[in-house]
Amino acid sequence: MLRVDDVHTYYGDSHILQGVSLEIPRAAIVGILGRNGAGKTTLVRSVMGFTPARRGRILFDEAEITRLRPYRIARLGLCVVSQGRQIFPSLDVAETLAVGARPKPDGWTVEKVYELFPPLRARAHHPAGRLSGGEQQMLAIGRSLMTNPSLLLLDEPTEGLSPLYIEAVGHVIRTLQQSGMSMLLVEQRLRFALLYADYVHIMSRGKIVHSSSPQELGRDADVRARYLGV
Amino acid sequence: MKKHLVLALVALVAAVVLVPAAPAAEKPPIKIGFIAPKTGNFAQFGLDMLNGFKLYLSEIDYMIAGRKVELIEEDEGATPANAVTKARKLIEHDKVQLMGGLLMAAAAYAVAPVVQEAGVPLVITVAASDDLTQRKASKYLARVSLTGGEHGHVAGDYAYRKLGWRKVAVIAMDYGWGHEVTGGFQRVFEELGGQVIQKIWTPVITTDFGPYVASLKPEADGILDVVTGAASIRLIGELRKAGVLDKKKVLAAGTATDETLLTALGDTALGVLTFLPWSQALDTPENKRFVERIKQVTKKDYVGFSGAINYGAAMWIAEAIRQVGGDVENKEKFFQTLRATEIKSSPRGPIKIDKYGHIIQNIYIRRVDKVGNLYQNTVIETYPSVSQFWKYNPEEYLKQPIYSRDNPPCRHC
Amino acid sequence: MDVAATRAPMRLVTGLAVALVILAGLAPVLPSYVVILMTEGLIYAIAAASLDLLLGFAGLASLGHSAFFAVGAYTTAILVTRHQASFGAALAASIVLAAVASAAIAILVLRATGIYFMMITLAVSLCAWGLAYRWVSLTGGDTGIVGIPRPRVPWVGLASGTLSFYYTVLALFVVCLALYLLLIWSPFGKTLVGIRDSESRMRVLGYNVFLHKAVALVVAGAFAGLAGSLYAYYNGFVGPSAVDLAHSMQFVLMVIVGGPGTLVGPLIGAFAITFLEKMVSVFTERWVMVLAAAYVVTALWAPRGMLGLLRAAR
Amino acid sequence: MTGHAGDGGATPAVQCEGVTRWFGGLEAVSQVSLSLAAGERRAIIGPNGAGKTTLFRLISGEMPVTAGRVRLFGRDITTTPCHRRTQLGLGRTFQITNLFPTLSVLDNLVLAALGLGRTKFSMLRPLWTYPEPRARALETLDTVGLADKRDAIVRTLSHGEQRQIEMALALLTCPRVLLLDEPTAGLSPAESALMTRAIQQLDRSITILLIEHDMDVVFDIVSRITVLHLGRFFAEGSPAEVRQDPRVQEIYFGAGEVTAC
Amino acid sequence: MEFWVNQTFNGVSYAALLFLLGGGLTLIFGVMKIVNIAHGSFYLVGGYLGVALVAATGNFYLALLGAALAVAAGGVILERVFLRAVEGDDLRQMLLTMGIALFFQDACLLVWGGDPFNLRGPAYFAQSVKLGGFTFPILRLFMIAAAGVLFVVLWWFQEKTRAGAMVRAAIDNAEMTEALGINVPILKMAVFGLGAFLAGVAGVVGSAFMGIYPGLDFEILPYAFVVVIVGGMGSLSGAFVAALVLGLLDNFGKALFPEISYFTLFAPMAIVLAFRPTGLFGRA
Repeated sequence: MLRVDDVHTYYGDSHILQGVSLEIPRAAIVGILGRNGAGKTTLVRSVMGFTPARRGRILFDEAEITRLRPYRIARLGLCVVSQGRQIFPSLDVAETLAVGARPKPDGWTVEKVYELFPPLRARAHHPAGRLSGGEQQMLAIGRSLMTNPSLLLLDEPTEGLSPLYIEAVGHVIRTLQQSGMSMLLVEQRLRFALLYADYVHIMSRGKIVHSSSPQELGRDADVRARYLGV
Repeated sequence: MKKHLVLALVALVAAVVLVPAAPAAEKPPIKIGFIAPKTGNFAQFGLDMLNGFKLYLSEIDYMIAGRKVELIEEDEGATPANAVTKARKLIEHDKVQLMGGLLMAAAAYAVAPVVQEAGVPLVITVAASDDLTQRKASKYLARVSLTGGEHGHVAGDYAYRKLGWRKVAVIAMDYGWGHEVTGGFQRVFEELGGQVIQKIWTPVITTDFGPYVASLKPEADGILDVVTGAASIRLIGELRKAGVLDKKKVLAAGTATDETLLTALGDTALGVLTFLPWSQALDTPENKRFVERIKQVTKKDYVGFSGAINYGAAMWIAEAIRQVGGDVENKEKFFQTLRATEIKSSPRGPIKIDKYGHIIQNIYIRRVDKVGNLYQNTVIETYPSVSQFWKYNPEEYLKQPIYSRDNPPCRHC
Repeated sequence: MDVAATRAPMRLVTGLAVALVILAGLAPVLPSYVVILMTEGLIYAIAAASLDLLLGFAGLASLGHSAFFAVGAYTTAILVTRHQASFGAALAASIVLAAVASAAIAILVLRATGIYFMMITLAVSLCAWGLAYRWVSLTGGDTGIVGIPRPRVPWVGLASGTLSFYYTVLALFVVCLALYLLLIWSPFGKTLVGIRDSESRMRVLGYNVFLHKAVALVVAGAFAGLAGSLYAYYNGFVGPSAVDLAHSMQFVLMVIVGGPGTLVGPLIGAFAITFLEKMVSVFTERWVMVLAAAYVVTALWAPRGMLGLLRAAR
Repeated sequence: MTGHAGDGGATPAVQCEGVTRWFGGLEAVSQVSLSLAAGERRAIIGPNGAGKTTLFRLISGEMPVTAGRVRLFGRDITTTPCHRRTQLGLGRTFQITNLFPTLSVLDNLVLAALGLGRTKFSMLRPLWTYPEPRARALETLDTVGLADKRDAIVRTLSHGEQRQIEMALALLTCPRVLLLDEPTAGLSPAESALMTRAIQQLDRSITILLIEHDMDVVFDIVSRITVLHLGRFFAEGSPAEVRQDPRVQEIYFGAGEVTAC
Repeated sequence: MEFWVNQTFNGVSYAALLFLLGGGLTLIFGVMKIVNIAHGSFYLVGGYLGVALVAATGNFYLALLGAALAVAAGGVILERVFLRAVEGDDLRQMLLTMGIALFFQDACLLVWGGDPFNLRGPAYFAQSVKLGGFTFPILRLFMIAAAGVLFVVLWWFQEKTRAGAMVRAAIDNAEMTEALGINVPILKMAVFGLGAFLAGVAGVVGSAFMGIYPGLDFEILPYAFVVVIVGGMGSLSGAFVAALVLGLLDNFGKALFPEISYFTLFAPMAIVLAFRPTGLFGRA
């Protein structure tokens, strides 16, 4: 579904991604683990087109998207749930869900999002900026679902959430996967990633340094210690 | 980097040195520098000035007393500082024998000392500030345009004697021209027995005259309006809309209904009275001929005041050069002749110069009328040969401070 | 003393010295109008470089710089025409008063940052213009103050007023340039760059960021006052146009066109814009178009200003 | 380092009393009280969004408190501006690297070395003629092992190197109390170990308050841990106690397993 | 009584003009974060085109629409060809828009000459209505109506339509908005065009009110800035309130204390900014 092929990305002069390659099969969840500054978010930004790769190629459904503008990439069926949620404070919940909606037969609707996240329904006409952290995260995911993506990039979706909400997010991820959606799951919480990902990569200093099934990584204390400090 | 700098400098030097390549004639041309705005807010005034000035020169084929005349035009833009720089260029680089032009009073004040120091005759063809030829008069300066004070005097006399006003409200722009016209008006009007009961000073950039018009005192017999340029359109429009023009007469400083504004003013200005040393509708052979000729140049129905007075200025300068037989190099003689030169008939009438360097000329009272499809400033009264000192003794007049916001003070406000 | 650290500055000083020698040596053989414009260029260069201390170094894009320039100009005009002040006294008073004015304004404007700083300084500039226009007894209103004689500085063997004044300005320019260089190399100069890069870090390092910015405004204001004083002498008069928004914009444009944060860039920018306006207008009525094109071209193709372009070309 | 010895056991180095901070309607830090003895090394932990960094900003004075008081060695500094607190001996590093990106490494350090002196207002002498701040900067540069990078522009350095400079800048302000906001964030295990050792080896008189996710780092450095959760004080104790506390495990580690990376 | 009614009415109508001037600029500010110095030029070109179109068609409303659309089209082209190239660099944007402004200033002088024009509206613009003993000029009523209608339409568009939500989203976070598949580059172009459209409307209405002449572009620019800054950048409601407050303040200031006419607009701006550096309704 998504192929990232030897991607190099720079911020100004600094070389952040130094040759990253990975693939996401259809309806699979691929986890990316790594410390702060390893380049996880930059990878997401490169895929989404915010910070286009300077070298290498990114293919989505066999079409090259390396240097497309983000909105073109989004319209092909990618969407991102950014780190820090990036809520629009000037919009209320209903508006946030509607603003980027790209309806599809049998696709996501506002109603379905409310079913998935009941607290949002009660808050439909509250400004998004006044929601709690967990509600904002639901809204961020809901907003992305409304574009009916086939691939969702989740950048630390559990950051700053209480255990209850973390569990809810996990549940949502599972539901989405069952509906056939592919996901790139960037996480700092090892346990969370191991629980939901079908395959995991560990990044360090802009490179993928380890790739395995979550079970293998769960067994490999050495790798965990070396790259994740666990 | 240094190489680039040097190259750039060399290129600049070459450009300046090569341009005024003078033809090697036995008698070099007479160089006249002319400073007028060709860009910025006042560009059209400047272009009109040049049109008028050059029209006369072209009528005499740029030849005076057997010498070619070379006119060097410089753009003062919208800032007086530019005028100074350009004046220095004309003096030091082009070595002009006479300098003309200057629209804004500030530019004229700024340029005068520079020209004076260089001993080059300066003929101001528009800038109107009183003191240029009064308390700050300088030896090499002559002015063939107008002053605010002289116009105010005429208006004060006319308002009291002919219009029968006794109480007047003034709305005037808050700068030299406004202060001086108002001051002159107030002095003559109040000496005759009238009262100025209100003076409203409006900033030069005023987008909305509504608040001022609404606060005009209703007991005034008439309104003196000293607002010029595009702002005049707003003020007169506002006076019309607020109904003031239907109830009262408005006497306005001439350029408030300058011919170049008449289209924009349209019907709103009908009946407004103004005072100025010229009108396009002035019915003399010289003027009719001038109007016809300048229309061929500008291709417009309306001829601006600044074009007309600059045509006259060129006539007068040329006459002086003729009288010295083209010997402009003899500065003192040339300048004395210049000041002594008289013209019996120009588009605006006769021209002569008083001993302070200012023009003595007719001032006309005009009324905005519509004749056919066109508007005009119909001349309804002529004040002949008006001096900048009105009927006062010049020495005593000059002992008083210049007209300003509070001089004369508003005793009846 | 760190020898390595002095290498780049020494190169810069050498380069500037060569440029100054050229500026000084060429003047007598150049047409006088070019010398006149070079004088103006030098005055604007002092002002533009002072703005660069704020805009390029401390990251404070001020649209109100002409206010301090004008304080200097009016101070000189008033002292010279009404109190027969000497050149030195007028200069000193202009510098001091401009500095005092900046200190007062600093308190008002320094809470705002970024675009809001630009806008509040714009408001200051507009109010200053209103003051210059309205406070007639002090400023002479719209006609301003005229009749400021050129300072009499006896330069050996120089008869021409133009040339003599040019060397006077050049000498003061050299002094300013030296002070500017010392300033940007000094500890204080570095603190300004630090503030531009990260105010929050500067605070936790123990810097009173507000005070440093205020001092920068005062210093820049003092230099602008000096330039304003010279401007008064140069033109022989001062009017409200010295304070208007266009003038403030012009300083900012000089800095941007030359290259902000470089000190040398604004000097080039000042010369470039002065000559573009006053030299091109001798040849074509459409000089405004030429200036417009120059701005657009610089904005599009010289992201770091003319100095950046020159550096890239090397 | 010229850190003062502790002012005796009686006066706490840092004392927060009911410190509270509102952002609009959101209570980011609520009624937090804590007290650090001079020379104590304490960690603050808690999940993201617990208010740790906000608390740091309130202590350092980057942000005013909505309510409560902050004391430094007994002195009430609640309304003291940030830069004055630094002069009183409060140093701080940032979680997200906060350096002077367009300046060289040496200039970064020199700026830090100048912060507390009078020299910073000097305008008429080039910086390179001042031997003292330069010497201090170079000395610190040596200790963090970046001497060969001194003329590199900071923007071009690697993340690890920038974290080291982050630390060096704080140390150059001669702090008696040091607030370290995730000093090992994004470092490799080897770099992280180096950083941990460097912190361990700091003058014992420096009081340290540390935000850190890496539990190994925390255990190596501190003797006590304060846990924040949703802006509130949650628990406090020795590392072992906190690790055993099931409530802490519940909120922080997720159920059961230590997973912080 | 008459004084207060008249002056309030004048103030409100002046506020209408200020809102027309500043409304477009605040939209551009909010979405594009640029100091658009060419905004006054849009006004100027709009005014001149309006004059030309009234002369050609004889219909004021046709001219209003035509001129505003033409200016909007010009704005769109400028955004696409020039401004996009300097995105995110406010100093270069300033330099660029200054260049554009100078170009239009000179081009207008070249095309229309320097004589002032007065845009001739329908005949009833010159008349007044009498209501309860007070006289209200119809032109001023029209200005109030135009500003009121435009504000309501824009407010409705921004607050109640999906496109408006997109604009607000882009003001809040352009990157995230684009990640939702919204074509932010086109959105910016459209908003710039809308801003230019409003400036064009202001130019035509303004020219009917106060005439048009060279240099007006830079004369009105500070007024537009004042409205935007006091109201808070990007806030339409802020611009509306700011225009109203400033219009009344300026009007009563001038009527009651003509001595301080020079400061009635800009001193409030400086004071507001000194205490609320992001304007009345602005967010940092």
